[in-house]
Amino acid sequence: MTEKTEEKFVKWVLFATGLSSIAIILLIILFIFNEGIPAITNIGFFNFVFGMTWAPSNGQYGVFPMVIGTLGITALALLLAVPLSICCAVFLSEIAPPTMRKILKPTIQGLAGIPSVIYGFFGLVVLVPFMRVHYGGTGFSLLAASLILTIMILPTITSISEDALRSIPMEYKEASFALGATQWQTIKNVLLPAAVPGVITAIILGMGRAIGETMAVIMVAGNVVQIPGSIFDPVRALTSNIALEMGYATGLHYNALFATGIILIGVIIILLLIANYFNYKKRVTIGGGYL
Amino acid sequence: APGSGSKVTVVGSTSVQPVAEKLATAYMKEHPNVKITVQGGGTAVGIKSAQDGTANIGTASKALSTNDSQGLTQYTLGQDGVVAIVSPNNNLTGLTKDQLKGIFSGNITNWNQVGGPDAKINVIVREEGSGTRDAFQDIVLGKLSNGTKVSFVSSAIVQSSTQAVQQAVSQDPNAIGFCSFADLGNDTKALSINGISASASTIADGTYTIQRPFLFLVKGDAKGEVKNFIDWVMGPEGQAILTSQKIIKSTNSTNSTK
Amino acid sequence: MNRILSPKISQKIMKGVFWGSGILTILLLVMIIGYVLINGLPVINFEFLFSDPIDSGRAGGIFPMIVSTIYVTFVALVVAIPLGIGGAVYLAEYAGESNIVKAIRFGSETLASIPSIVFGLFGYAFFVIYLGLGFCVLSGGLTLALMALPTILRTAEVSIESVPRSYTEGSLALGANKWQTIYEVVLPAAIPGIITGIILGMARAIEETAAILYTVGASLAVPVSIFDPARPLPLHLYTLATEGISMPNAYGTAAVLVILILVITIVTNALVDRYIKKMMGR
Amino acid sequence: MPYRIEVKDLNVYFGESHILKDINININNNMVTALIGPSGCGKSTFIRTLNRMNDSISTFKKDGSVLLDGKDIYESKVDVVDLRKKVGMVFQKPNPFPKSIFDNVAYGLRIHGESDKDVLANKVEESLRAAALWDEVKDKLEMSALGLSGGQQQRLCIARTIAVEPEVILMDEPCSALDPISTTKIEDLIHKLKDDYTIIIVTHNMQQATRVSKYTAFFLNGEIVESGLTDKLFIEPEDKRTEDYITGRFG
Amino acid sequence: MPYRIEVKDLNVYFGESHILKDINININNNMVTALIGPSGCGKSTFIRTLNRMNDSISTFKKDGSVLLDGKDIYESKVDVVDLRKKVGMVFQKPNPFPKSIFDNVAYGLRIHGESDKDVLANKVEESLRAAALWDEVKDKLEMSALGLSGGQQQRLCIARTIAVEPEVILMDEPCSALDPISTTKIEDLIHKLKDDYTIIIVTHNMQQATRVSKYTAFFLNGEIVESGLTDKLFIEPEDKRTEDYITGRFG
Ligand SMILES: Nc1ncnc2c1ncn2[C@@H]1O[C@H](COP(=O)(O)OP(=O)(O)OP(=O)(O)O)[C@@H](O)[C@H]1O
Ligand SMILES: Nc1ncnc2c1ncn2[C@@H]1O[C@H](COP(=O)(O)OP(=O)(O)OP(=O)(O)O)[C@@H](O)[C@H]1O
Ligand SMILES: [Mg+2]
Ligand SMILES: [Mg+2]
Ligand SMILES: O=P([O-])([O-])[O-]
Repeated sequence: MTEKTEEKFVKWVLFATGLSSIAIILLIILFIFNEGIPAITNIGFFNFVFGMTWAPSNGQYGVFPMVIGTLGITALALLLAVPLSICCAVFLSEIAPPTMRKILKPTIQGLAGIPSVIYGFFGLVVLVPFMRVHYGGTGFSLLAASLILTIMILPTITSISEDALRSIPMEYKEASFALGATQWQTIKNVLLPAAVPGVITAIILGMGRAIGETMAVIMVAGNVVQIPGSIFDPVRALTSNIALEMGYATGLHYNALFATGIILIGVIIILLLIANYFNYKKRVTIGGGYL
Repeated sequence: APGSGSKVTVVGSTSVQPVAEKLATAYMKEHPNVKITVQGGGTAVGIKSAQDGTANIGTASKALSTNDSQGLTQYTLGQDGVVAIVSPNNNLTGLTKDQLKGIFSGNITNWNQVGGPDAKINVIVREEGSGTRDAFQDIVLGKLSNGTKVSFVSSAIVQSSTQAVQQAVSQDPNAIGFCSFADLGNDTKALSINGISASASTIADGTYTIQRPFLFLVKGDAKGEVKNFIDWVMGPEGQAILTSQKIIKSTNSTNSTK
Repeated sequence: MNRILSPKISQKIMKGVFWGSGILTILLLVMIIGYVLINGLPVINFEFLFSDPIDSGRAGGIFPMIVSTIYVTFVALVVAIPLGIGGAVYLAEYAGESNIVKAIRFGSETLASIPSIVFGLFGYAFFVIYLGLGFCVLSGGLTLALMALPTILRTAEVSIESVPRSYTEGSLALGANKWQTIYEVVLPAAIPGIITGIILGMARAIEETAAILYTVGASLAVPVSIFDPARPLPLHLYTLATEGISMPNAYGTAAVLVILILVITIVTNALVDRYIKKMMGR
Repeated sequence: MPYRIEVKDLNVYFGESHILKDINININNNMVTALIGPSGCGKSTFIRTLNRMNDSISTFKKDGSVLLDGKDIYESKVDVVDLRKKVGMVFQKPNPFPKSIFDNVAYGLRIHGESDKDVLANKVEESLRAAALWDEVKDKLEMSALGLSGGQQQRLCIARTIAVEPEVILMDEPCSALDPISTTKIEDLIHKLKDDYTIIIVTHNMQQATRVSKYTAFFLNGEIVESGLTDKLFIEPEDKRTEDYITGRFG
Repeated sequence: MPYRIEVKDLNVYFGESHILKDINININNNMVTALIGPSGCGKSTFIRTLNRMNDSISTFKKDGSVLLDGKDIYESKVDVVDLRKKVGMVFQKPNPFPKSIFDNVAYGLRIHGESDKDVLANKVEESLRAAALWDEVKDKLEMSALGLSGGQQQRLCIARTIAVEPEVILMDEPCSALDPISTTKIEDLIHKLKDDYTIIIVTHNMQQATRVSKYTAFFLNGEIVESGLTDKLFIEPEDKRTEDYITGRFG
């Protein structure tokens, strides 16, 4: 193979690998739509999306409370996790003593590998009783789910942000210090702006993890189909709905669960569009010039 | 692959899975040339796998509707009781079936209405479609006069497994839930219903009425090694294992949930 | 010159905030990992690690599950790493800001948010039924690969993009072609970030339950071929815990999984640190 | 008059390598001191030690002391931020921030609390003029600084440093990428600044050293071979090696 | 004798800015051509156009043609990789790879297929010697190149470029960070190379231009004001602006 055909070959192979993620998502969407659309046509789009009652045994399929549940859990989890994770990333890359960083970073990454079931049980055994005793009710709540998710997405956001911070050329940091900037000023004005693309990717992936998490949420959210009046009320997420009932569902119920998946993908796409809107607005090109 | 003489696949209900595994292990010890793999997935997966032939044997933890059972031969392994449970810190030892119905349907909301302290009752149920839930709903809540099922109270917390329900109940003195008799652990207390506690004998003779069947499902007629295995399961050795797992052979054929 | 806080005070406050979040994270870590280890370590011994489960896992060990986990994760990574890094290189170096790039990026982000249960169902419908692979290591591994893919792809893309342009230009000016430049200069410089992506993706694959519930089977035997069914640790743990088979063994299984993951991440990170030190002269 | 900076028995190591050996030098206030010496002899390392810039290199170790106005800058109670505010630095490789030209120069002012728009605009213009860059960039202040030519980047970094008015300015080859005209302008700037500031400049250009500095130190292999009045050092050096170097007969 | 490089009516734009205007110049084989001119006038942009290095800047646009050995290097069928193999370049800001010193120099050889260890080792030593760096680094070839001093990095980049023996060498201020001794060594190298290679060198140092080059082109604000034999251009320039610049009376 001559070098030029090799170049072309490489390019096409890479293109194909890039396309694979589109192909996969399309396949998944096709599959979900194939199973889910019949339910939506049968139940009626409006009744399905804005229906307030979910009672498959009575033939009632309304997912609106779960849309709210999913959005609520995800939003609160991001609200808690993003500041904590970014601060923690800064701590690891700029502040922590090297030996501390050496232990802490892999451990945080390892946190991503603890099974959801364990997080769920931890929540069930430790967090839910704690909340019940301190805030009344059953303890199963939107807040409990968000707290567990906060811990679960912490590793994703922290590790990716930390790498983004560390890959910024040393020269920028030195330039800022040499002007008498404090460490915090350097972080705020030079490092974080330069790390924005990485941090946003981290947040998007963290959000994906939060919105897609199933097992742990099932165990602590209470799974009551209702629009929560406060963060201490139990809620059901769209993902939980699918996982809870899929093992047993047949017929229209089965299709309705896939239709729940369609709604979930719709919610995801809307959230991603919002996130990307900020992403492209904020995208800073580092390394723009040459020399 | 399905059909090959010395390989059998069993797929389906996660409740049946542990006992099916036990059966398979014992059977393979006696028949070393046979390989039986037991997989989970859920009752619906069990039914589907049996119907489309992905598995030789599907398993289910509830009585099938006539629609689901089309073309399938059902083998009842035995009956599993469903018990109402509360925290050991709850002083109650039993309820009447009507009280139980009142609590789970939402008409009774405070423990003092059934002789307990003044505290809100936290109801915990299984997810829609669970065999345990179906059995409990059919037998305890029953149907309205127009034929529709009575629903669980809408504010009930939903947990997706036997263990999760027990965990949740064990920690909350005001909670009540239900779970499979076979899986009942030490952290929760089973209530007697109308004065009758669940036990092997009360389930077998049907005096304890809240129970459901564990099923093996085969497409058409069982043949070859599949038939051998099922025959063995239904025979004395299999039944001994089932009994040890608290899956109880009914001595009274009128109490099925069908 | 009026500002609410002097730089020195805000530096002190922020330093406190950073230390605070670091310590809070450590507390969370200690809590979660401690919870698993305290409950799980007492169960772990040689026999638990190296023998077959007895009585569905009420007794005996978890050897087949350890093998299954390694096997399934390996299959997942073998598929996801080339796809992820290849896609990332394409996005960052070849494609510019075309619509196809936006579509790929958006696709991978969507993929990252798909619930694991949907992956499980998809894997069941596509790999198990449609492709006829059946319940096996391959079906499970492929499903997990799909889950790990977006994390690896997006993380790698960001780190490739942040490699200074001067490195690329230096290489091109020596007559290296694009692929040589990427392979010899850009990827080595982006390694730390790529490894983070791989670790996060791997962690996702190693801990996942729902996606394999419907694809890998749950056989208790040690899988030999990739067409054998298997039961990875999280699935075993899930069954043990949710079916009330044995909570102590469930915690033991979890502890083994956690230790396995910590060992992998710590070793990998140490290697990456050594690499950075060597390359960057810091 | 006391010395502005006193360096006593300074030794610097990067890991195993002994980079600076027994450096002793005193630097006067309101004067320009030039550092000369062959590439790799330790000039950059030395001036980076004066504002503790080397602290961030993990393998860096030092002994001996560096006194600024009589106080050891390496003492633990010294605030590094204050030190660097006082001791500004222009780096050898131009390192503008990935920000606009304006924001690069305004950066230091902003972090030191200046937020008034007019003051910032005036100060930025003044600094860019002093660094002989204003005319070239006045129409594109919002452009990314990374799109500037090499010499423009270097002048930008000079402007950025003088904008915050440090008392001591360290310049590591500030004119290396500059043409003679720009160089002359920077030298004029240095002449102007020296009345109010203490300036230390690293240069490879002997003519430049003689033009701008009063004192010169000659570095070789991590040691100061000779230091003293520039006029004397270049005309009648005491050390044979100095003579060889400045006459180009070296090595 | 045909020209090695012919540049015809070249115009270069970065986005809206018109950076190079109607450039016409012919470059001879086996000769050194110097480019001089004030900072920001377009010298770097010009030589980066000769090996199509600007292609990777998204806002880059050009018209006019650049012929190498009579063939337009911007034609679509031209292989940029082959072009750059023939036309090597030393950048203005030293940009060593984050690899060891040895691997930096061996890099180009390896990508062009050399894998024999002895050949590599010989070639690396030879190139480092030619770039006057060997003695300083021979004991630490495995050290990261990023730990070198500014001037050492610059010499490393020179070594890296000549190691692959391009036919044309573009040097963007190769001596800017170098002391006189090292500069002399690099100039000697250029003298030696010119017999076999075509060399284009950007410099701010007029003396250097007169020492090393046969031809010189004077750039100003993106135009070539004057070009011709170095001796003539520096002694009796035709254009007033050239005279002003070389005598330092500019601006
Ligand atoms: N990527 C870019 N985008 C926009 N403008 C640019 C870019 N690169 C260079 N310029 C502008 O083009 C002009 C010429 O730059 P060039 O780097 O060619 O100058 P030069 O002659 O090499 O100067 P110096 O001697 O300072 O290196 C400058 O005004 C610069 O600001
Ligand atoms: N981070 C580092 N790690 C190891 N060695 C280093 C490091 N930085 C510099 N050195 C070594 O220290 C010596 C002095 O470097 P320094 O940068 O001070 O030289 P210099 O006098 O500024 O040279 P130049 O004129 O080329 O810039 C060099 O031999 C260099 O290789
Ligand atoms: Mg230096
Ligand atoms: Mg230039
Ligand atoms: O089917 P179950 O898991 O509820 O027994």
